Amino acid sequence: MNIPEYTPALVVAIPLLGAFLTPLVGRVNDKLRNIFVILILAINAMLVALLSYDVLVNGIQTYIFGAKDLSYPIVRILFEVDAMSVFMAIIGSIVLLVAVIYSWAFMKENTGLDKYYTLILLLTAGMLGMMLTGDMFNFFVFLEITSISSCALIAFRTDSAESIEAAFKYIVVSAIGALFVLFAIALLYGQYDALNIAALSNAIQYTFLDKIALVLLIAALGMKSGIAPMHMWLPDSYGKAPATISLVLVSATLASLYGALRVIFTLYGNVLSTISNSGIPLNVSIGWLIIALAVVSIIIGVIMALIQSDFKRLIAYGAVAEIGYMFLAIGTGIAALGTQYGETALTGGIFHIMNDAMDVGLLFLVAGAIYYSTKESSLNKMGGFARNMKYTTILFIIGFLAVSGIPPMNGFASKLLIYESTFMLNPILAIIAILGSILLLAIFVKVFYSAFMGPEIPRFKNVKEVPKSMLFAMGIIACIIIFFGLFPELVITNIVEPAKNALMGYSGYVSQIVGGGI
Amino acid sequence: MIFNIPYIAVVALILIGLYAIIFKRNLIKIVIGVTLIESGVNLFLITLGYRTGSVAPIYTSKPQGANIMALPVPQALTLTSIVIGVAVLALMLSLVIFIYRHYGTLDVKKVRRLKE
Amino acid sequence: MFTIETGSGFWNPIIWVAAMVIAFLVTYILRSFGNKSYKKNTEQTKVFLSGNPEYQKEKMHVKADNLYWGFTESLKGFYSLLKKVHTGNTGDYILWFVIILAIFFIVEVI
Amino acid sequence: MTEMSKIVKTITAITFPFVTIYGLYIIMHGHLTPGGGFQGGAVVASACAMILVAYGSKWVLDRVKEKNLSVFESLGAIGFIGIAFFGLIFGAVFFKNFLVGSNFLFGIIPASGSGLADINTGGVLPLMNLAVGLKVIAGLFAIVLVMAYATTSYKEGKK
Repeated sequence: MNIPEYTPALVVAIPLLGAFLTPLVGRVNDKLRNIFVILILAINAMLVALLSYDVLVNGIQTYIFGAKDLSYPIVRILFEVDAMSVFMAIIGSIVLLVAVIYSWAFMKENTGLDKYYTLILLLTAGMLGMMLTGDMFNFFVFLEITSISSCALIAFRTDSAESIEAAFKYIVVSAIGALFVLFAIALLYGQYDALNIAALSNAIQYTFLDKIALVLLIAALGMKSGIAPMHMWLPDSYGKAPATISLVLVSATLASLYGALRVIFTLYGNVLSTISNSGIPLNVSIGWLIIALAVVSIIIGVIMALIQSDFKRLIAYGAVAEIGYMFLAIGTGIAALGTQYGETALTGGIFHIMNDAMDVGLLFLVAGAIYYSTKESSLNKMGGFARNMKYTTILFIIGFLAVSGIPPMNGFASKLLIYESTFMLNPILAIIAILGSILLLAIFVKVFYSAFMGPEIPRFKNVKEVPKSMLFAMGIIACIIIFFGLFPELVITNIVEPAKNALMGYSGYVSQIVGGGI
Repeated sequence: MIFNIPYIAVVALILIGLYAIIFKRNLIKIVIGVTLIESGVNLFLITLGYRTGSVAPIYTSKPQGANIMALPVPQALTLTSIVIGVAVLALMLSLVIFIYRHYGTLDVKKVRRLKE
Repeated sequence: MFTIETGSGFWNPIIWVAAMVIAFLVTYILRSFGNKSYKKNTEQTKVFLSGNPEYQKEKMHVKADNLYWGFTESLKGFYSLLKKVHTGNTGDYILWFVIILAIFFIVEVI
Repeated sequence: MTEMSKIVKTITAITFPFVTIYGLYIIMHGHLTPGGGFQGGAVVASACAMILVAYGSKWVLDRVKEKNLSVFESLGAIGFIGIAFFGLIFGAVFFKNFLVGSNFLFGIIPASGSGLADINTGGVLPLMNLAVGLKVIAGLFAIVLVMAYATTSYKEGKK
């Protein structure tokens, strides 16, 4: 059996198989189940690495389900994997592997862990499926799998009223979002008789119905990726889920962002630069709309984060601001399509997707570590943890420096690209972005002071450092952050640039399927 | 005109569902609103695949006496969507049960400890 | 390998790290010129609050909500508006979605 | 849920086998007629829900454990994914319908044109329908059971 040929299918199929085997393994032994889940995700990460190598060296990979006959690829369900997809898949697989390693000690005291691990593996399958699929309806199905499993995971601590409330809000929001995505898919299907992204992109005319479909898709996927003012579910659910789930949710949210990118750049790539709407080119109007929302996100995110007293809710508002940065860069890339700085903006935005997943994820893990040691989540009651939790403190410093874009962490490398390119489009945008970064730094200095510095509080005298497995998991992310910070060029040329080129060059994606490329 | 009635129903269902979610205060009614939107989208999908005078697409080729068969793909899509809808509905209802247990109320204005 | 070209400039973390190391060395050398009369576990290390008695340890720590008081105070109007917007009501979350949908609809379609 | 009157119980006991068999029929003929694993499973699960309503959740919970249902649920899912993996092993493509044309289990290719349906067709589709049916029966029954249990335990807690 030639493994590389099957990797696109196996990346999704193996977590799915693992998910359904987990309850059976869990009946044998708890430890065996944990090892089993880590093993499954490690295999998955290796497959993703193999797939990425394949895609980056040999170009777009397609995998058609159910038949060897390739005469009608358009009507088949297929996975089409380009550099952008593998870029997202790399983020997802790293984050999930870290999350399960961290869960070993972190979730030990909880019951019902069979279901927890099953849901995590289902979430993996859904998330990676969203990133790899080449079919709109398939995208919807994976979107729903991701939403349902992450909702169940947010509500995992059923004894806490707030997490149930957060899960209810999350499921309502994501159900509505996904239904509007389906509605848009139906509009496209009704006109062009195809569900395949490449075939749709080839056929798209930008009729009246296409406009409605575009609006619905951008708004719904924007809500799923938490752009302001549709961000309100995000602090609720990030703040109240267990820390590992917050980490995974960040990348699940980024999968929706990937969906939005795929829709704008590939599905509507054909008409994006050619059609103009009452004098204004399409890319400019869409780009400026996204920039407007992104600026609102940055402002609301940092301003609201400043007054939060719950540790994880504060980080979640920080995550809203980070999502604003990504959309700011993407919006600039769309509005300045075809120019040099537009491409720089897109590079920065895509690089920032990965940095955001790592930085915000590390901060969530630190918050989880503090919760694990002290059972305390309110910042007002914390203080002096640096005396007992040295390693956690160092990891927190790395995380907050990275999130606020202080050199030499990875956050700076991507934010620098964003500042420079937005400055070329409009200096005010760059000023807002820099101000947002400064406020983010101020916010996390506040957290650092109130949680880690200060005199030793008698109540926390016997606080212990977290177990080694949790430190190891956080250490992996911290190493990635520092590595990306010190070798940004290496990462940009090897992963980010191909992803950007894959987004810009939609015709390659289309001709792979439509022009008889297979 | 008569052929547009399903589409009018689709729009009406989606709007009624959005109305229920936005303006109703009972959590159960919000859940009903979500299912109404889902029904609207499903109806839209199924309407897309129907052609006047067609028969159900269960034959290998069209039977004698029938002109055309309905398109089976939207029906498959609708079915998938219904299955997902059932999962979402079950999840939402069980969360509502839990909310009622914790808060003692189903009023959405009182179920908001998470704000700001 | 290290340098990013941003179009109008460049960024090299290695130069930055080297500069930081030099700055650290300079600070360390300056620090070694400092006063050497400091001794641990003597009267010197005691907290001195203008002769007033020291508070309890827990009360000495500034709480997170009290930090940046001036900032939040000066932006009070903005904050009250933002707090009003964040109702925590499930219906309002969807209402914002509909509003954004309407804005997109007006800009793109009409 | 508390149990209902004797009349309801008797009628439920009589109709339960018919509803179940109808559901199983829908599952088995999924590749020939409208319906399939999910629909048939939902019919069978609704029969189970009928039992639950008529006999009360306590009576059912004494006989059926939710934990065992979840085992059946994962068995169904594993069956589905397993068949897809068999496609990879025997037919070199994931989800390959490797039984079609083999004249073995469900392996006959039906004659073209309208006529009487032959159940011995469809390749892996009937097997997948069975797996999905198993999963849906167990899953939906577990959902209904847990919800019924949740409502009763709340009332007991209030007393």
